[in-house]
Amino acid sequence: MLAKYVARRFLASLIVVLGVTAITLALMKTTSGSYVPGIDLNPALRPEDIARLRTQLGLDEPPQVWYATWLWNVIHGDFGRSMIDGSRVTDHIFERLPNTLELTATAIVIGVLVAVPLGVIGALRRGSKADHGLTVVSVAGFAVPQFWMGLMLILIFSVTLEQHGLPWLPSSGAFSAFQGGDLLDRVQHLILPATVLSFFYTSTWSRFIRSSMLEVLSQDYIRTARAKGMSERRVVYLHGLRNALIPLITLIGLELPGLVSGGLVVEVVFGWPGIGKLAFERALQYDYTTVMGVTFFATLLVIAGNLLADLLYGVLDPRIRYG
Amino acid sequence: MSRDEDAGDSGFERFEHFLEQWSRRDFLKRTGGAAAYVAFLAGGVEFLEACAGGGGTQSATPKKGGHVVEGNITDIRTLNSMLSSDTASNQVIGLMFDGLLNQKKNGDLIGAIAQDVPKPSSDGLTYTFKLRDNLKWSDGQAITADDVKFTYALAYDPQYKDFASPRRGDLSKYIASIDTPDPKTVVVKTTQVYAPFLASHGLYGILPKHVLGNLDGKALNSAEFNSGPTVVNGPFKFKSWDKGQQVTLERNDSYWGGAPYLDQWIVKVLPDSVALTNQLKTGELDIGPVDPGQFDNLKTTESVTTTEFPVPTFTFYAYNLNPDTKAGKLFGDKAVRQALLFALNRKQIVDAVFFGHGKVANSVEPPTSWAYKDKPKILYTFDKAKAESLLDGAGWAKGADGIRAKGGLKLKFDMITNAGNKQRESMLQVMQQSWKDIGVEATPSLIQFPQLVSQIVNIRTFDVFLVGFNWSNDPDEAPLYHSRNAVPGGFNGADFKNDQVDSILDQALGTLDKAKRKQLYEQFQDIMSEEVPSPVVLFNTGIYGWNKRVQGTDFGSFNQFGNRPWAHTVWVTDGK
Amino acid sequence: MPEAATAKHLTMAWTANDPLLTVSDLKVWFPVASGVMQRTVGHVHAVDGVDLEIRAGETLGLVGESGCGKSTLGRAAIRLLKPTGGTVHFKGEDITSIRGEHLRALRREMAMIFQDPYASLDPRQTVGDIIGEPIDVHGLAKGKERQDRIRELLRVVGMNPRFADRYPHEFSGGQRQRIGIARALAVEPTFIVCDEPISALDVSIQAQIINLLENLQSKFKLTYLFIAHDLSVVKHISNRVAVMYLGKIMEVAPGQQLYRRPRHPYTGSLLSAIPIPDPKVELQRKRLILQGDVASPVNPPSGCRFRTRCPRAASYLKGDFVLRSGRRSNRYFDKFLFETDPALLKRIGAELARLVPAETQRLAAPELGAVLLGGAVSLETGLPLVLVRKEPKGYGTAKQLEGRFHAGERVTVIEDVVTTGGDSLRSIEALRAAELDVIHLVVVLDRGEGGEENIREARIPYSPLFRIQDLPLD
Amino acid sequence: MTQPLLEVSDLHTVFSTKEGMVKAVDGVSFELHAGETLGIVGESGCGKSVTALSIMRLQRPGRIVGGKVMFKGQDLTRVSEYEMREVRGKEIAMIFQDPMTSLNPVYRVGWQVGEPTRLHGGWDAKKALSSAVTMLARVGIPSAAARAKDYPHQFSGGMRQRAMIAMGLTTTPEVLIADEPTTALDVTIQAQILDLLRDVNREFGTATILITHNLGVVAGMCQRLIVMYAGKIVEAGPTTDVFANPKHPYTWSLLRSIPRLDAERHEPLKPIEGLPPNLVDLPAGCSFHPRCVFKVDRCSRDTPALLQVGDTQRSACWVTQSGTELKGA
Repeated sequence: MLAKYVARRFLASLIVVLGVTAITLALMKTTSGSYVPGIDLNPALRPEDIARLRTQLGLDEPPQVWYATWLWNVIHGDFGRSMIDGSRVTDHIFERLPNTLELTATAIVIGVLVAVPLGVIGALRRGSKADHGLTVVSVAGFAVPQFWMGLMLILIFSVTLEQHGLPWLPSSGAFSAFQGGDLLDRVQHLILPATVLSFFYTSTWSRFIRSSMLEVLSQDYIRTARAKGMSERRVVYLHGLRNALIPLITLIGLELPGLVSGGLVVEVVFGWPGIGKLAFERALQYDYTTVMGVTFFATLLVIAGNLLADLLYGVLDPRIRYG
Repeated sequence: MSRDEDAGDSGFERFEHFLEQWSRRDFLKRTGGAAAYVAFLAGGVEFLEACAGGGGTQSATPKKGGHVVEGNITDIRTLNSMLSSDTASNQVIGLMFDGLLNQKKNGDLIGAIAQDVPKPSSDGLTYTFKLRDNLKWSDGQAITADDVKFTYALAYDPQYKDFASPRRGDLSKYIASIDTPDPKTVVVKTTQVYAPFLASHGLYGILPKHVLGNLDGKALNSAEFNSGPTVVNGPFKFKSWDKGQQVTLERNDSYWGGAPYLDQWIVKVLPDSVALTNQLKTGELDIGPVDPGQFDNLKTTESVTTTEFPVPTFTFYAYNLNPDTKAGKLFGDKAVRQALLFALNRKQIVDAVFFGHGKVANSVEPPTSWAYKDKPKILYTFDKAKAESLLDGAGWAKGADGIRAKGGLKLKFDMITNAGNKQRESMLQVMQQSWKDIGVEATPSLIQFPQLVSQIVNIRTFDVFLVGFNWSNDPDEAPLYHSRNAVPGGFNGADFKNDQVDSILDQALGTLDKAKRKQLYEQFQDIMSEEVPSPVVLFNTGIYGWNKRVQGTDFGSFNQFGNRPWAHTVWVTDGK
Repeated sequence: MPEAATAKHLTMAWTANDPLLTVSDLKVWFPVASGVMQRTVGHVHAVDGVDLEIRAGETLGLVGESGCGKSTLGRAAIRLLKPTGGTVHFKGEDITSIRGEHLRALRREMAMIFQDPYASLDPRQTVGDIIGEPIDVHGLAKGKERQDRIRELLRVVGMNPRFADRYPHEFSGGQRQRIGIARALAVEPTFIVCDEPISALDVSIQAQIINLLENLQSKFKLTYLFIAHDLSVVKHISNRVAVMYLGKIMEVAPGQQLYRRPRHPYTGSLLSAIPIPDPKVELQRKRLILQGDVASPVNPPSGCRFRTRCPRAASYLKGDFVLRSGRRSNRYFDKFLFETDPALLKRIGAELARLVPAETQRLAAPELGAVLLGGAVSLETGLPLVLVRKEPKGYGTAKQLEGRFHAGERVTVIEDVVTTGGDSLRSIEALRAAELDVIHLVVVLDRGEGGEENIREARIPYSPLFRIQDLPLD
Repeated sequence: MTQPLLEVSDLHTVFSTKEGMVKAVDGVSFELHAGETLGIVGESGCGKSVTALSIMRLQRPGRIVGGKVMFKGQDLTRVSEYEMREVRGKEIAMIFQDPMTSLNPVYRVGWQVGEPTRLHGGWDAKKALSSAVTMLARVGIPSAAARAKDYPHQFSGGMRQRAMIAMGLTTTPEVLIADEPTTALDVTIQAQILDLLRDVNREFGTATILITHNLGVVAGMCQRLIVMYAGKIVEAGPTTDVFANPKHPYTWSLLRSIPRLDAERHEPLKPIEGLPPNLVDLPAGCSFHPRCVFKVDRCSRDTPALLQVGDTQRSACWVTQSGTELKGA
């Protein structure tokens, strides 16, 4: 039953993947003009060079032909090569993926660990100072742009601290350039970007948990639980929280595409060598193949994320069954 | 002069472009930038001069060991010298691969694996390179003339036509044959006399035939070697490449110039110039290019030394001279072109937009060029009255709306540049204001970089565009100004066609007589100062900063990114 | 009430003596979609073959538990829903699939009052707008005339005409229901479907609305289909009551008769379940408590829909075995099986004929006896058996075997449900004593009670299955 | 009379709303004796549910502002929250109107039914579950051991209400408060549940407070009856007496306004005119007087107390207290 469900979802997803990649290509095509990726204002380049490159890259074909070719190759497992550097798109993706996973997973874990207690406190002490404080933090999380917060953290924790001779945190990259890469070093590099990213998650999710918790606490079964004579703590955490968490799963599932895009700003600001940064840079360089590859991959992740959320939903909420 | 340098500007642009999408610089400009500007006006010039002297080696005794971390703000694309066309890649490749020749910071060519810069044969068609003795690849194999021939064959031999070298166009045009009479001699025959040949094509890193020789063109495109060269001939060997983050290199003990002092040279990719500057301050970086906007940020840091030097880069705007366009009808009038340049306060642009890091341009040749003429026929110092009288004299009279017109044609046009480049955006604003003052209505508009490129090389419906251009050491400027490059795909987007200029440029390329060339190019600069089809606003400068523990660097106009004949003599005082 | 021209068009062949509304074999199925592609995997058989007549001027009550399809039936009857199958005739005209202007004209003849007076009124409209909307839609009045109509309607439902400018939230539930009724009356309909009009109201208010509806009916000669789950209310207001269960009508009867003599076990159970607000009565009532829950309308039980909960079906075979006679009184059965469905009788007869050996000369049926004997001759004529109802007189003795048998006749014994087989053995014994040759036994077996073993002991060939699949026995 | 099991005296519970203070329970007093079933009848908003919740001290966000709830010698309105928890679910159990939402959707039924014994008896999970299964079987859940592993959504409405009852009974409480236990159920299921409650009362001897708006349900279930209107008790007495001879006009009118299934003839109903009162803005005097067909002048001035009227009943009505019989016009 489940396998069938997954399979059906997968088929439906294919349509989504096709749509998204086609739109991506169309967007790039309409904004790129006659620009040839990798071509810069370079006096050594002559018109015939550009023409040759266009042909080599297949850019003189109509977009639909290019797309069909690309799709055909993808179906055969070939995502093609970057138009900028000629290396395999899949290599690019899989080289960057661990970094992105490291950052996003950390941020999500921190986000959940912080957001859940905050949201519960906000719901239980609705209208209190703590609740108002939480609201302010949440609004800040929405309002403060990630890049700004990132820069501020860099300014404070890298530059200023260092200037005062205090212990400071590295501001870019996933590990130290020289003799870096051990666990402690990586963790040090992870702190700032993960903080920014998880702050964003926390502010969204804590708010969400709060309202979800409030709704759950007004449910009849909570009254039933109280009528059984259990402590408020037990009521909240045993009977309330699990129900309140169910919708959060969807939200987190929807963040999975953040593996590619959600952390983009953070990746760019902190020079984190992840997929988001790759996609962003390559999009600006009109590296069609890489962008299409990443898009394809990202779309798959979105779908996988949704599916995973649905399945998790089923684990947490016995009312959901797949058929 | 090296042609593999010439994509440098665009790398820089890229960084500007993508970075500024996030308008973080906007923010910085508003906060730090404004303060820095004020500080600069209050006496930055003196400071600038005080800083500019650095760059020489110290007299202390070099020590072996240690490492440097060099920063860059553009990602590295490839490590194959014959595939690379961008600064960031060339910078790393240059540390691993030597070419036949190398370049001093003033642009003079010197021998690298070739003993010397060869004298061309009397007919100007043959160059005979003698390789040094005891040249060895890092795996112990001898470097021979076959390696050189193999490397160049990749870009001119039809056998390798599938190999996506950006140099194929030029090399296949100019190279007639390469012979290797003995393992230490390379004889290159060119198809025609081509003056920039050595400067443009003599510096490519030589690739090991014994590693790559059995691959065909297609396979070479995707060889593992391109992202992890196993064998090198330069001062540093490849160790690892963490994509998107850094390339780690280590000492090549068998380097012909002597083993480098440093154990490791790491090139790290940073998000932007702000991060780069910050890391220079924190010591996470040892070396890195400094953005003019960040210069003041760095000057308070005691541990960092900077040097500033002219670079073969300029920023120019171009008029659309195509007589079939409306703009062409305006700009076809030389008086208009000249008047507009007179009306532009370029000193103000250099100071306000580039924080003083740049030089008002008098010529179309960059000052780094040996053919540079500082005072060509017409000097366009800011002179509003002159501009107005020129226009008045040409019959462009101010209308009721304050805009000049002639024969029903209003002196009114659009200006484009790439969105996201704050410096250029500001420049357009200054231009708009300056020209408004003389009764010309110029409207700035911003488009995406690829569209700007398309406008310049293909579409050409613009009125005026503003962009930067990066040159090699050779004074040839045919790409921008020769009429044959006015065809679609060429860079002569202004559609400048001048028979005299064409003839001078052709002659200058066709002779190896440097004195004659210099004289021709001076003539060229005079004509251009009169014609001003696409006036150069300013010559940019480069700034490099490094931690004081780093010794033995010698950054300059042509040793900025790629060519660093001194790389193996860099050392660190603390040995770390 | 004045008749519009369009309404006259609808009344051509119909005379006031005919049923106002006739529903025949009406089916309304809703697709059950599943999965991402929302493929239809089944249907909710909300209404599954209903025959009903509503006479002009009467109130037909429709009761049933939640989910039985009564609201759907109500909506389909006035074409707010398109039926999946069957026909609806209104004033003699087939309105099952009319559309467009025709349907719009019909809308003037019919109206609906909804259950939830909170949800069915647009909170942003004034009361006047709400009532005025159908007037506008049908272009019945304009300007001052329209205002007068609205005020008149409010007065008719017992509200202050000045309330026309107020908003629904300013009113209590009962008042809102009055507004809803006024809106329904605005088109001057002849037929109104009242869908649970009082169940959302406070107890003390319900009577107000019931009385209002009754008054309006006599005043405007309205015909009601009154849908509710509360049988007391339905019985009070209705002339006749239809009892619905799982998409089918179980029984239709005048309210009083339904209460006194329910003909269907479900009706009986329903009546028994409804508490009577009188402790004296209540404490002495015999309760007939149904077990279990209503089956799923997606996959309704074969045979009688009610069989899964029927106290009388409890001892019978599950699944396909549907034919049964009463060990106890089975009037409901008689009525519904033998009087209302001759087609079914034919099928049963045909099935019997197939199972009975050709050499049988007569049929004997100790249990079905009363039912079967009259038609038992059919084998000789080769015609299907025609079953004639006769009251059974007792249990399990040969005394029941009426009719004239001759010694030596070859007889097949038919018995409806065999539990232990004891009755059958006794019957056979008696028949043999009468020197009849019992050559075959046709039995419907009850599972697991050992009946089959006992029958085997009689050493007579038997057909153990009386298999009539999926008989629509309700 | 024996000592009552539960004695509510002069209970006041208020809610703050935007429109003002609502006296949801306004001076309610009654007794519950061991083993009896007491009905509390009234329309929505009359305060019957809040009364029940106040006994359990689950009336939040309302506040108990006066009165006592004496249970086993202690005043439940004053005991600590900790002590109250020991009463809830252990000595007084409560079941609610909507069985669809009263069970936690994410836990198995058996787990939830066994929870009170884990909480109060300190039983381990296994023991609690086996007691839950026993109790589920006891309340008529077929194959209880298997069904205990089901989640609430796999139960029908009737089964959920059975499970709720089972949950209340696991700790063998002395009082069971059933707040509209059948309102959300179909009549045939209602009959099942009422039957079950009768059984429970008989077998466990659990005193039951049955809150409902359905007079028929009370008639068949309760020995004694309380009628509430606008936060107050307007009439109380043995069920048979109240039905036979109501001593408050509200009760009297209510009984005449509802159709009876066993009515022999079609007689027009006699509705109570007017609307139920707004609790924020109650009429002066007797809250029922604007709708009352028997009202006298005094009714709109003074609020009547709940006093003995006749042998067995108490009523809060100036008319009946003055000896007037209620007779229909």
